[in-house]
Amino acid sequence: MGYSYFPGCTLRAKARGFESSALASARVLGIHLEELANWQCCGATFPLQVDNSFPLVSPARTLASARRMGERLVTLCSACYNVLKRTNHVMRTDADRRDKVNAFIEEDYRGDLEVVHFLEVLRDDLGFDALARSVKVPLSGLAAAPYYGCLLLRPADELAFDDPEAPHILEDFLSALGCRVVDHPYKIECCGSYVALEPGELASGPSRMVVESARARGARVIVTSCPLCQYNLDVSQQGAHGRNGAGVPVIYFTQLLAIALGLPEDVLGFEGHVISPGPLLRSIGAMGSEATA
Amino acid sequence: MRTGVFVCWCGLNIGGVVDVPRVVQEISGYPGVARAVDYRYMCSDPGQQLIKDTIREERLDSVVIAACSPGMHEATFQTVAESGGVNPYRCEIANIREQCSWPHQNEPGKATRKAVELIRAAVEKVRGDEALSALSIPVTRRALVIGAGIAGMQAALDIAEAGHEVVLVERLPHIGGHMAQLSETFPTLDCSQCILTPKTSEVGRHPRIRLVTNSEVESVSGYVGNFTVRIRRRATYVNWDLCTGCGLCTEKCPSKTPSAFERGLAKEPAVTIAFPQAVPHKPVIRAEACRHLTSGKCGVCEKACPVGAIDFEQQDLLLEEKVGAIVVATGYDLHPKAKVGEYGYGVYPDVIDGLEFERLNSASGPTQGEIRRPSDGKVPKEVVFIQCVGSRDQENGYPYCSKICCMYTAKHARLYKHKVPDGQPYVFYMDIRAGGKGYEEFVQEATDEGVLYLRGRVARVFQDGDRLVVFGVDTLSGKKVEIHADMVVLATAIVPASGAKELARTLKLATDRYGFFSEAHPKLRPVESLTRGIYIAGCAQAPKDIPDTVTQAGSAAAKVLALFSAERLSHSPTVAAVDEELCSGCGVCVEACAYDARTLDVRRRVAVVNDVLCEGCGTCAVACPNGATRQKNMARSQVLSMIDAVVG
Amino acid sequence: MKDLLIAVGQEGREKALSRFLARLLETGAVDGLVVPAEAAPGVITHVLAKDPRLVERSARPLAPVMPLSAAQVVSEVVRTRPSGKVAAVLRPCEGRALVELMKLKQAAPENVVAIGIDCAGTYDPVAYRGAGGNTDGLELREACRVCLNPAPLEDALPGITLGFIGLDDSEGIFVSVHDRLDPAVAAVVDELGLASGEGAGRKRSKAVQALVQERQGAYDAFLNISGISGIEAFARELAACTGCHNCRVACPVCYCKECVFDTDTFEYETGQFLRKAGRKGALKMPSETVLYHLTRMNHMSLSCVGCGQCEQACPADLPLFRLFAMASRRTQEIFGYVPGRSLAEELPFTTFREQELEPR
Amino acid sequence: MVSSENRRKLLDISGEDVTSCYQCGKCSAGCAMAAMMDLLPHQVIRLVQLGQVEEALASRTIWLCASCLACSARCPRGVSLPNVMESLRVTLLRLGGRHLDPVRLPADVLENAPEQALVAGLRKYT
Repeated sequence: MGYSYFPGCTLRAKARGFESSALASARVLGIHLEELANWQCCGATFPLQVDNSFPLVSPARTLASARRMGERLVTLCSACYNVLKRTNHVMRTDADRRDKVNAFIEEDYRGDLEVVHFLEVLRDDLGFDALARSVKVPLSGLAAAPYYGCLLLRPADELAFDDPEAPHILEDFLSALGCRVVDHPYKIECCGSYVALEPGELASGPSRMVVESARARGARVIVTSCPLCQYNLDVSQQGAHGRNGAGVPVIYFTQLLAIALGLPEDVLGFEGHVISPGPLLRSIGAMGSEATA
Repeated sequence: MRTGVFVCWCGLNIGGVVDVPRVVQEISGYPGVARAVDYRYMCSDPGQQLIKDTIREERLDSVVIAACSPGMHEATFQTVAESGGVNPYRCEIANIREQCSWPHQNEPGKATRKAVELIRAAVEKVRGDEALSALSIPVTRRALVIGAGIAGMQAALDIAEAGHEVVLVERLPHIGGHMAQLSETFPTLDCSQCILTPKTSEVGRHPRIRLVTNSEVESVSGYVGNFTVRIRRRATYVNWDLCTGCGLCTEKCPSKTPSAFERGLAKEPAVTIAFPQAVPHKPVIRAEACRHLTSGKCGVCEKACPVGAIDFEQQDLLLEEKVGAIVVATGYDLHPKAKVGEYGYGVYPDVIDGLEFERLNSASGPTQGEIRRPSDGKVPKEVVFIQCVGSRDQENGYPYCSKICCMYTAKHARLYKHKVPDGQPYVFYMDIRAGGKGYEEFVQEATDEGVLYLRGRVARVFQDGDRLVVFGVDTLSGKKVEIHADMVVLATAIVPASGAKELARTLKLATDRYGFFSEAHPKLRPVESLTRGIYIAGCAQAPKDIPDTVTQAGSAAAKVLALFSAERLSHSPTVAAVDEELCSGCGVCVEACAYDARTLDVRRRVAVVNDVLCEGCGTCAVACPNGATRQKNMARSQVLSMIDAVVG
Repeated sequence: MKDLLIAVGQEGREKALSRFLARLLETGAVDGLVVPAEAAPGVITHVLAKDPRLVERSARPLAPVMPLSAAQVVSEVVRTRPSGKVAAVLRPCEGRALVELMKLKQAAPENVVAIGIDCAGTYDPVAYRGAGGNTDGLELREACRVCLNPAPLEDALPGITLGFIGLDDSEGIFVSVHDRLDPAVAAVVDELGLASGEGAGRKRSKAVQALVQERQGAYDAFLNISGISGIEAFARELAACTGCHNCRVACPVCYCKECVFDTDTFEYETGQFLRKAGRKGALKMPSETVLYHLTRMNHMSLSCVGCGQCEQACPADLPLFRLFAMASRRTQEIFGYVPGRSLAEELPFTTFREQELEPR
Repeated sequence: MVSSENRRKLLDISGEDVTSCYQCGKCSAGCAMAAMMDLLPHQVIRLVQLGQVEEALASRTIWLCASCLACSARCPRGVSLPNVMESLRVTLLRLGGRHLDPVRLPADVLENAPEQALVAGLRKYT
């Protein structure tokens, strides 16, 4: 299984563990991810102005160069997935904007690339059954709450990722790893996103609701695929539950995957968490006691 | 050839744009025109008199009326021509309103020229018109009513009472439709069964109503006055002639599955009579639930039956009926559960729809009329009612208003309050549409009784422990509202009954984009379909409440009775005809005909027209390569001279 | 499909074919055979043969002229329901035209055993006759030079296909037997004990493909250079039309018992003629010749098989084949319709599909 | 003052014709940020319908919208509210102002927030 692969900025900086755990897992699973040459930032948010196509330039350039490498481009980060897939939709369906953007990047790209999320690769190409068979360290007993946020699900007609009101791909994934899935109603609610930059911790309200809804239902870990969700949910627990206190760690789905595949702990990259996942994972025997946390 | 041309001003509709006197002047000299006159309103009594007088004075043999669309007044003017002594099929209409003055109102000069050309073409056409006489067809004075809900029953009773036989076909084993499921009815809160059972039992015992339940119409052929209908009566596996309706079989049956009549809120045996007042009061075996029919085992009912009525070998029965008119009253269904994900409809047991709430309320329902929620049987203390679920939602449902939800939600909230006085009903609404006798007062009483109305839609419903969290809004206060409820009742959209699309195909009836049957005219012919002899009643046409349904059903019956009042019907003679000398028998016309009015005589190798099925649309004449088919009074030579008259 | 091979001896290909055809009559597998025959040197005509000896002697299944489309001949013989079974030797264009006529109920399929045969192209029959049946120095007709169907469409009718394109006499004649071929006829073929023709079949297919590819360019160029566009140009091309209606008589898919142009529809009164003349200053006589061709095009372009018989029949040498090819290519493309491809394929104008006119 | 011209200006930016909104409030009912907003989303849309854009522009709501699309996903009238919110933000930003000064971001945010947050935030706020 070969794909071109777009890491995105955050995975090369604050969310290194997301990428390292994913790449290591992909290798073990026989999924070949070939990094795009000369990729650039997708812009982190899809532009909602129709009178300005400039913000589409960067993602469109990425798509055009990915198209030269193959037919499918894989992303890990929810935001990159959202921006690239929506841009691709514009390039496929909106002739005016397509021409404008193509003229600027000197390409003739027509949206004939398929942007897929790594979760979709695991589900559709590898198969969750096959994934379950590859598990070396079953995470049985780990009560894990999936958290989708917005960027994977909406707009549903463009992304067609999962049922926008009742998604289940993360649940199926977690089940395959042997987790006990904790369903909770806030899994599709927004974490506050970039409002995190606003002074006064405005985004922490929604994030706290998400964490609380998972925690109250017995979740011991929250699983996401978005660095910004990870940050917002994690930071919202500062103080109240305290560092290493009763908080619920928020981790990337690929980190759980790497653990379940029995990969060395140095690929996990659990640095910089407010609520460290280490103690929890050690307590269930999923991580050795010397691991860095 | 002496043609009179009558140009109508239609007040300012035509006269305000077209220079009528000039038109009259120009057309006066056209070959064959004996006289041209204008009048302010040609359709008025004096206008009609003018036509008749002119026919006599000028000894006219044909007339051209330049006025509005023939759809509007062709019949009027044909009658006038006939009473003046001109064959009605030598009366032609030049449409100088819809096709001239209206679309060209900013170009009066050109409009005037076009009016002249249109009239010239009509004069050319009338020149070639034959004097025809209407075709006469016999009428079978017997009606078919499809669907035995309140609409179908009412129509059947009205027709039968007037002395004609009715075949009443119902898909379910019993009659009564959705009304049989309702607990009380608005705005009077009288018991639905109490007002329904007099009707069902009257239908059941009426000597002129042939009740065919557990059956569906499979095919329809023929035409107004002369339909042949094939009906499939599905096997009931119970010989109803022997069955006494004692109910022993249903008591003994060990296979219990969810009941459709109870909307899945209760289970019923595989051999069942849906509800105590059911007519006919005879059980059917639901094959998919029956152990004997699925696995060959069991057979308890057969042993229990004291009269030996159980018949596992029973087969479907095909019946053929001849009828003269058809009333379609197939009713409605509710918006499918799978489509309202954000409310957890179909996922959370305590999120139910309006009909489920009716069953909870009903004395014969699963809770004997006590309001107990499905999940755990507890009496809910906080109940949220949500209106417009799927209705007025072009993006995720249907853009139309389902019309009855405002009223039945008010009824639900009030009934709940009556039964659970310390409970709190909330109603999320967008607008309250309570136009109807006593309706607004009914809704006002709901608020008086403590129902809290919140103006806004709900975004999400989710389960939290044993409660349901409702994310709503009250747009009047501008506040987001969160309610922790014990039960949520959705007023889901009314959609056409399942199978309506297939029936429409069988009957060759048009449906609107949602699948409701289309009426011939939304205002003036609301119960007629576009096919003569087929009428529509009740929710098959659009969502409506019981009074409107009964009214429309009566109206459909009246139309049927009007049709039956004559021995024979007349049919327009302007149909297609085949010149057998020219016909090559290629059959292209047979394929082209939308009305099944053409067949191929294989032996003589020529096409044949069934006059009474022919609607005179002309498609066959166009499809026929060499003019072997011609349209009476629309011959090729007529068309060519009409074209010449326009371009020349 | 079963692929076989008829060996060709000293007597040559045409005789080998004739013997094969005669065999069908001899065994009584069919009641008659429609085949070209030589009436006099250079004079070819279709015959409905009953006597196998006559077939062996004078049948010319490979005659390089087509005075009349066999489709018309067959239609005349088998218009009514079965009362006899007729085999017919059909060039690809003739076979395709026959399928169209069958759709229009002008020939009963159950009466026909189609014997499709590869076509090397045909010459103008008058010139051929003039040369006494000698083709030296003659040029194939234009329709044949750009023909994209030199081989029969084997699936169209359940018959036999005889092929020789790409095969020389020493290799024999390729025979393909349809799975649903009439059992009586199939039995005759079985009795002959023919060798397998798989190798020859492959060779022939390749040769057919190459030939079509070669002609595709010629065909496109032919349509492009014509450059006829718009009603004026169209009328100009047809200006020399004398209104003889020979094209209609020669057209294999023009099937009306009596043409609308022969009916009183176009019998104008003198006054009408004068009015028409008055409108334009002068009226070309005979009148309505352009309308006649447009009407024929309207009726027939979907079924047009490109045989060029219209042009061959025209005494005024109008470029009718070219005009019809231009129109029919467009209309047939719109509906994705290939005339004569299959009996099951409905005529586009007898069916309605919601998206049928949307660009594909 | 009611102004249709203001409404049309926003339409050019957002591509969203808000006239179809019938104020059912489903957007507000499901908005995760509503608790912090001074105007609920449907009220902002109402102001835009009326062309009373000044009031909408002065509202905190437009900066609190996180473009999560929960509203537009469920809107019965197909209005993309996030586009409208963006058009309001852009109206102010294109005047040269910025809502957020990067250099004044708290140190812990600059240190810990993922790059995605900074890029997205600066795109929306400057």
